[in-house]
Amino acid sequence: MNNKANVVEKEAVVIRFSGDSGDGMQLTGNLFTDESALFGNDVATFPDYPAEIRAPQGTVGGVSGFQVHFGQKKIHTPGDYADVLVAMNPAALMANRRWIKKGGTVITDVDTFNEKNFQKAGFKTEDPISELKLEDYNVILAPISTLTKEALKDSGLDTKSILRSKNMFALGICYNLFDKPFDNTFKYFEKKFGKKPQIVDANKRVLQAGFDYASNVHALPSYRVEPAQIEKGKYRSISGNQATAWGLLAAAEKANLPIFCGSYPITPATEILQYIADRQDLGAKTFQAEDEIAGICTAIGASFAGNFAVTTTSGPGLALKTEAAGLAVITELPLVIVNVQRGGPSTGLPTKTEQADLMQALYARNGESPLPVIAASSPSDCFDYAFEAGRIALEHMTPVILLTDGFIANGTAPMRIRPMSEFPVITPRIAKNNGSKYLPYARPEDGSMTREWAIPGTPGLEHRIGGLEKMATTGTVSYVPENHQVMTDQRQAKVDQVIVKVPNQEIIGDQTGDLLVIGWGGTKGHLYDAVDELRIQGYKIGLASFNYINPLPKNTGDILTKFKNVIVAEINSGQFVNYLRMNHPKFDYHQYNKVQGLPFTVEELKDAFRKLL
Amino acid sequence: MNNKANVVEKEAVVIRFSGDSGDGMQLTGNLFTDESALFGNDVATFPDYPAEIRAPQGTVGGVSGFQVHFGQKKIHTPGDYADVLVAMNPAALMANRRWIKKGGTVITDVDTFNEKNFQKAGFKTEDPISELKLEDYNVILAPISTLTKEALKDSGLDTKSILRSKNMFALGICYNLFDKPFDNTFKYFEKKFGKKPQIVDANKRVLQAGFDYASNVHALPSYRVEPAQIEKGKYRSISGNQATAWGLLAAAEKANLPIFCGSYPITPATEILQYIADRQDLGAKTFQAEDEIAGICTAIGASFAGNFAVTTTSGPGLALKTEAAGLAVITELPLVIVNVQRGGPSTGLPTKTEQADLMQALYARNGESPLPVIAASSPSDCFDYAFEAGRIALEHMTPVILLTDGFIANGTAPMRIRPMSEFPVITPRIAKNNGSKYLPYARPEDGSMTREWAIPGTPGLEHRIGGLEKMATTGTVSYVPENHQVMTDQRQAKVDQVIVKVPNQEIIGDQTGDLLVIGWGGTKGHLYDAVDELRIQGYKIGLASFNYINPLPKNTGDILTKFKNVIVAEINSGQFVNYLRMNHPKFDYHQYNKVQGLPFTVEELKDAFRKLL
Amino acid sequence: MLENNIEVQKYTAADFKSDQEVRWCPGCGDHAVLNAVQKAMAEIGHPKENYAVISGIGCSSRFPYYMNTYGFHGIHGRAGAIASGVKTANPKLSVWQVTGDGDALAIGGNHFIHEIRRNIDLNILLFNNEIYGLTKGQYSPTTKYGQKTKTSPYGTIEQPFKVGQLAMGAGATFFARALDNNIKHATETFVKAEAHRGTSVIEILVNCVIYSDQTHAAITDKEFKEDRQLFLEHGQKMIFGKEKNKGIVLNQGGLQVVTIGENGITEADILVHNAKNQDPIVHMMLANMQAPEMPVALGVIRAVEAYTYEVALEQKIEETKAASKIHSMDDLLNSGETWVVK
Amino acid sequence: MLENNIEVQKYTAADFKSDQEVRWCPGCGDHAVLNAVQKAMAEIGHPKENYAVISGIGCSSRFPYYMNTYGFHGIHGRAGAIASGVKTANPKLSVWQVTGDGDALAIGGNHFIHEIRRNIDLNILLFNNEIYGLTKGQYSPTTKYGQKTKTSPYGTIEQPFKVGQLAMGAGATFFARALDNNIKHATETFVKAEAHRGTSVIEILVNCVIYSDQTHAAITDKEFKEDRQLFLEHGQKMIFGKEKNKGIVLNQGGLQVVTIGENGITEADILVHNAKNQDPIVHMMLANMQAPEMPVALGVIRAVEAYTYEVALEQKIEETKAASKIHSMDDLLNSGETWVVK
Ligand SMILES: Cc1ncc(C[n+]2csc(CCOP(=O)(O)OP(=O)(O)O)c2C)c(N)n1
Ligand SMILES: Cc1ncc(C[n+]2csc(CCOP(=O)(O)OP(=O)(O)O)c2C)c(N)n1
Ligand code: SF4
Ligand code: SF4
Ligand SMILES: [Mg+2]
Ligand SMILES: [Mg+2]
Repeated sequence: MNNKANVVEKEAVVIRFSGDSGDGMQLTGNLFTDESALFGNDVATFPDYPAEIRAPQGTVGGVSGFQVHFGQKKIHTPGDYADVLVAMNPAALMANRRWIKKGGTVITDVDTFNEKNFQKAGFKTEDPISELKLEDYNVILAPISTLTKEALKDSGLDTKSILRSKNMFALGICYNLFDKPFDNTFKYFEKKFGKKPQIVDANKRVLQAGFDYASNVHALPSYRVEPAQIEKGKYRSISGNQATAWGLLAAAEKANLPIFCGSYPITPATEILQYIADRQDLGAKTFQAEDEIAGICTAIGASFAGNFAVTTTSGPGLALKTEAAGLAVITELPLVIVNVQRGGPSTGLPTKTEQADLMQALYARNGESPLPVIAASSPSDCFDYAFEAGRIALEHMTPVILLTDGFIANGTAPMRIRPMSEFPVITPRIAKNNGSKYLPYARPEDGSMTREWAIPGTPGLEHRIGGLEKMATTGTVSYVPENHQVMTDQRQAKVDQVIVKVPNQEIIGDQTGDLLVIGWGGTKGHLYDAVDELRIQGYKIGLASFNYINPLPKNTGDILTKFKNVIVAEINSGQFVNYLRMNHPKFDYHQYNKVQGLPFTVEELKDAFRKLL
Repeated sequence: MNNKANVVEKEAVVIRFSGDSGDGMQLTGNLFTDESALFGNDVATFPDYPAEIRAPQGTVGGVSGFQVHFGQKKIHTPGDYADVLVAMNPAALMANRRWIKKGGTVITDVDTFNEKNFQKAGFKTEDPISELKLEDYNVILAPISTLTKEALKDSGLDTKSILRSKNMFALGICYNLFDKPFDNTFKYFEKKFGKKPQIVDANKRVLQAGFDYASNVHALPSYRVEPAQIEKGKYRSISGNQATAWGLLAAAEKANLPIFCGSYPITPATEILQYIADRQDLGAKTFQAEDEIAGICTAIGASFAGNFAVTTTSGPGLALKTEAAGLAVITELPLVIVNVQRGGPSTGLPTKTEQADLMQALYARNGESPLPVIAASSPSDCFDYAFEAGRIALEHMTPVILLTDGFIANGTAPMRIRPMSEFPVITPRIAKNNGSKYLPYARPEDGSMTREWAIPGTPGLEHRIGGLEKMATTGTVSYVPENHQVMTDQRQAKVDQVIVKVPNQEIIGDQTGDLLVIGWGGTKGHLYDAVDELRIQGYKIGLASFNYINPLPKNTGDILTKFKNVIVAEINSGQFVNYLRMNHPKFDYHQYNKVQGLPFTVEELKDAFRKLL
Repeated sequence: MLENNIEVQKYTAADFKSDQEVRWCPGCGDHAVLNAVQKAMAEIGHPKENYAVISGIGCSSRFPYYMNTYGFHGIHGRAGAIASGVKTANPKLSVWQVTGDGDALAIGGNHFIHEIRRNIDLNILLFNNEIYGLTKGQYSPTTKYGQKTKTSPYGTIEQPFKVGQLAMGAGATFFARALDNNIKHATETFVKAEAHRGTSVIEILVNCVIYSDQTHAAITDKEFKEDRQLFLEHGQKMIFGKEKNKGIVLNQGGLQVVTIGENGITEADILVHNAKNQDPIVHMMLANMQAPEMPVALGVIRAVEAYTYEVALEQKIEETKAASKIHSMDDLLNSGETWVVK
Repeated sequence: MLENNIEVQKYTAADFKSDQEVRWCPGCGDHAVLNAVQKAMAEIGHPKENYAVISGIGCSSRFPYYMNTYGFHGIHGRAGAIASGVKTANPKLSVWQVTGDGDALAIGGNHFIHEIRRNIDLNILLFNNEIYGLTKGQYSPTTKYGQKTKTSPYGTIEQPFKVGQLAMGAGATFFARALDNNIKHATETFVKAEAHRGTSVIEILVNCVIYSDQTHAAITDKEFKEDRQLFLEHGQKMIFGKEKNKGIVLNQGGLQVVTIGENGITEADILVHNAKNQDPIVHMMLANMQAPEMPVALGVIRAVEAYTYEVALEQKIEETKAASKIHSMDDLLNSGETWVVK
């Protein structure tokens, strides 16, 4: 507990930790996040790495950041602007200048203020504060390096090792600032460096020194953010990529099938493959293929062979998979294709986020080649939509594209742990040898259009499938013109049938009114906050954030009629809005689009929406 | 000249030659076509091969057909139904039963009527005429084999060789039927078999025998189709694929650049590569790549290196090229991508036609990745649109997708030969070393947005480009958010600028009225005939057949206002209509769609249109 | 896992014929190979439902339709990747990849070298007719230098791959060669390929009567075939020729043809074939022998033991399972850092 | 066409440095290679505007940005195809392909074997750090068996490619090996690669300090590097070792290390390197030598003459032009069957 007099209560706070790639900012941020979550706050975080593996020290390109948003209310985004910026060097100041909340607090290591560092960071003067016009901000020039050295002067560690722990000094300051306990952080030191008590001790001492320093600096404000009213239960922190991987593993478990993941690494999707590869203990097979084509083709082979098959990638990789995706469509094999969207076109901005692969997901196949497309909208619901993608693929015998994006894939948020018994059982329609001839493309009478899956190795169900057009029911190759129409229509009807289990699109906020905001996928958090804040201001506004794209929920046309205006906001030049124009042409749509490799900010959204209110 | 009494004048006639793959039907059809063209008829033809290289003899799968439509009016399609069907065996009868015009003439070789052949062809009885309900047709059971043998009994040839010329007997019958000279056919024999006078003589004799036979069969009608009123000039017959290849060669010549074609064979696009490969005499370089990806990537390399680069493919191949197409978009290099559409999805119906790659052409790239898309609409205008694709690519520094389809690619029609001086000069914007620093992504002041092309080997213009987002003007790699927006918008604006030289969309027929028929690409001929015939019946109907898809012609919105109803007819499930809904959302569109691997028939179109009249 | 030994079940080749009409050209070499495969599968005797035949696109790739087994006619070039997925996912299957010289070595070249490198237990039947048959006669990566084809009207300017050398360059543990006009030998070779654990590459020289007729005539022509075909058997001397008096010796300059009884050469001098030598160098020399200077090596050229990918993977999984505390999704979700909100 | 001989123009390495900040990790082996290439280009002395540097995607593939030449940073795996297009379209350029073990051998494997087969005159600089650097540490097709990486948390189960064997399997006319920590030798090797007409594959063993640090230590470690590095020179004996007393001999069992002065071995017994031998067998043996049992071969292992693709193509075009009556589109349009409508 700090010993400040005036503790200010806050609903929610954004801290951004930033420093050189080597400064340990990701760890610092994670530790702070864990303490906040344990304390009972709701949290959301976002890491912001440099594009280079190790960009030159001290430069803006080399700055690594970690933003955490925590509150006593429900937190939907990692926050637009930081209440507190921790900047370990001038470059970190420079890199984050635009992301500090007006009048916010900046804590920086004044010991790094020297000519060389100013120059590397691109400052023209030796006065970064006025150069960045931070005079009206609460800037704390803390001698972090000096005090870290001071704290460890008797530790017996060399200077390099000592300085490596200066991030803990900064963390100590922050714990003080927000009046947080730090038992968990101490436990982490013990667990992590258990074998090196010297290091455990050093970290503890530096952290405590930072905490104490802050107690004595009266310029430092003191805040308190009470625990949030969030659903009771056991929680864990999860990133979107991890949640996607685990959601897929969960689907395999509930379908009682082995999982096979054929993938090729690509930013920002690689971690999904890695998280699945970690799970050999659950019997997961990962096949790191020679390229994306082999990734999807091995998965198609595995699907034919009876596994729950998935392939994971990002935009350029999806481009390479489209021919084979068509093969999965025509053979009607279950397959989940995960596409973590990043900035395009081409290699584009590989480490940045974007929503510009929607058209690619929907239409990038030759011929009439429909497949279901769904999108996740937060780090934790990646679990649910990955599971759902698996369910749809397996129950409808179809490839499914699941879209996430760099923003939710890399961001983390708490996820409530639900027992697997709460999830629905997935029931693939596996063919049995019941004596009568197996007809691979027979459609059942229940109207679902789903063909039966005959697993190689099953006696009596030997059959051949392939990429040529096939005769309805029997599946033999057919060039008969009318049959091609029949099969084209059946493939479409099968995808349309997915709608049966798709929930109605929910409207958040006002159910009728002046403006319906439409979004899809990873923008949900920002859209939510913008709509929520405008409603508090008295506007009649609702939000429909879509997760089901193809097919669209049944009530889509309905909800469009309920508002005077409709605006579709996307991180692209207008793909979903065009898709709506195709499917619901009777309506007028406004658009708000941004293609900057960044998520929306709540402020810009509010500005845009207000124009229509 | 035949010696029949009642010669009936006809505006236009459709003949379909059909027989076993080995029966020489393609040659027969071509010879007939050449005679018709020389005589002054307008013509259009379409070959119809079996999917297999050599399907089993005598079976329906092994039937090879060649349809020719010739007339004294302008001919727009190879015709829906045949006035005359030549069927060399029962399988040919069976295969073409649906394509005979009600009450038409069927000439068949009665010598092939035996149990074995009936069975192979799938007849259930030994009476094919009643089984196929051809009683009301004018069926000529000609003893073609017997009479061929008879004609050559003294020729010294063996039976196998003799029977090989029975197609000439059938051809002779047809010449008689249409009162055609056959000097050219005789010349062909002399040229082709010059070194084997025995064969020349045999062919002539059989042809004459067929002709004479027909003179004596009074059941055979006799028609005359006068020369057509077509534009004066020198003509040649050309297929769509040949015209595409030659149009590209022409663009290279008019741009004064070497052509480089990097492709991988794929039905039905392979011939384009072959026609370009034939032209080493014009300096054309073809690179038969290891796959489609290498096809486009070698072309991109060639484009970077300063050649006029093209790559040619069909749907599944286009799928493989989409990642690299995005590279061409972001590097802003000129490149023509030809996609000859075939039946999909996946391998689908490789030898059949379809228009279902439109969405793929428009959107199958990751990120916001716009490029111009144009489509050819007849075998001969493939030349013009291939040329135009080259012009746009080179003058606007962009990849361009040219869409054709299996129907126009394989079909042939006469093309008027225009001297190359009548074609516009193509002016690529090639950078010169004028002393100032070369800025690869600088945009000129003329508003065209086209960057300059610096050819490697030019001193002083050394520069680097690539697939990462680039700083406006300088082209260096940039992660700056606002710059990404700027470049995204510039790439779009550049494609939009193509519109400056795009002609207004023409309406054929009534300029205002009750129904506007919209089509695009290879359906133009059928749509034309349907609209024309309905107009003759007094309906107020117009046709807009689009060749420019992205960007759409400037007046597109305009013309939509001029009719009470609009219907979009496509050989897919509705792709262009959706594209129109996106771009011109204020209108209501009806649709007519067919996905059978076949072109439209004029009849079905008329039926569909009449419902809205 | 499949056992190495031949099973007892009794099949005849006819049991492996599907009800689909075979649609290759009359005279196409593929017919004979189909025959040989059906015979081999009957002889091997795995339960029919355990065979999976996976192909790409090409004339040869129509193969699965004619087999009364599980079959998958994939997309062009991807037979290797699809087959790799099938075997890895379901190791109990006996997986046969059917592919052409274009399918495997042009568009599918990458999957080909990688499946070999991984040593997945597949039988790759590579139908080498030195042409793209299905697309009607363009040159392929094995077409002979200078050949005129539809896309090389003035003759090709590309050196063909040597299939064996490429496969062994990629690390092949098994390489064999067979001919379409020797069904008996082809059948035997396929049986041996199946017995090998790992990727078995079998180059089958097939004749395309339409677009590359007689391309293998230098080897198969009746007149001199006995002098140009060397049938290798592990542990046997490399003797061939009409009079069975020719042999291969290995000296500093490489492999050489000698005549027994001439220049003091006796049978004892002739090289004994060791297909099991881990070092691929001699196998490459054998695979590279070209007619007419040398006989062409047929049969199993290389068959060495090594870990197969799918077995290694299953073993890792067993080990990891045994060592881990996580056995279900519930375990996983509750592992590591968690906290409770009350 | 580029002439084989070194031109007179005077450049220094600095002339080849671009104005872009080099963004590899401090200590990354790529820095040294950049240096060596800049030196080599200066030494070769072609006019600067005639160099084109083409890469794929990967840490190493950022290379073109740092070169003050024409440069193209392509897409992942396609460097070979793009470079093939550049050279075929514009043969006067000196084309350098820069690629990683992932870029060239995983996703780009097919282009790699085909450019080699075609023998297009390119210099392929293959940066082999046995890892995917840019995507932060997954195993690559050259990662050692059993290695733990981000995607093989329990160790890989894949055999790595042997780069030289694969390249020669595909028909390479030139193969060399260089080290990131020997700039002088690397520079010399690059100059020799440029002098070779045809596809020159140079495997450069580079260190990724972040994700596969020390992966080449068995070769480069100061302590024993002299005993494990064999610098080959055409026409020179294969002698190496701290004391320059070790050598390579070739006998029935293949290559073997011997010590001069022991067991009666004299210098005369040591193998003389013949890089120009058309037969690749000995070159493969050399390329496959692995430490610690054998020294690792460095320098030019193979350099044989053969037709290059782009030259053959230009020749065919000249021949065809000379033989044809068609010299323009007008000629073409009016050729063959035509008719006149009046
Ligand atoms: C993506 C794609 N590219 C190209 C093709 C066209 N194609 C089909 S088979 C084939 C080559 C066949 O040659 P090969 O594999 O040698 O088989 P063969 O017909 O000779 O047995 C080609 C180019 C295709 N179907 N798909
Ligand atoms: C189509 C596509 N797939 C995957 C990636 C992701 N990716 C970029 S570089 C790379 C591997 C890099 O390894 P390597 O070629 O060895 O280069 P290094 O970074 O080690 O120098 C991968 C998988 C990509 N950019 N594009
Ligand atoms: S074209 Fe050639 S390969 Fe194809 S079926 Fe006919 S003979 Fe066989
Ligand atoms: S990650 Fe490795 S390969 Fe990439 S720049 Fe750093 S050291 Fe070099
Ligand atoms: Mg072939
Ligand atoms: Mg690497």
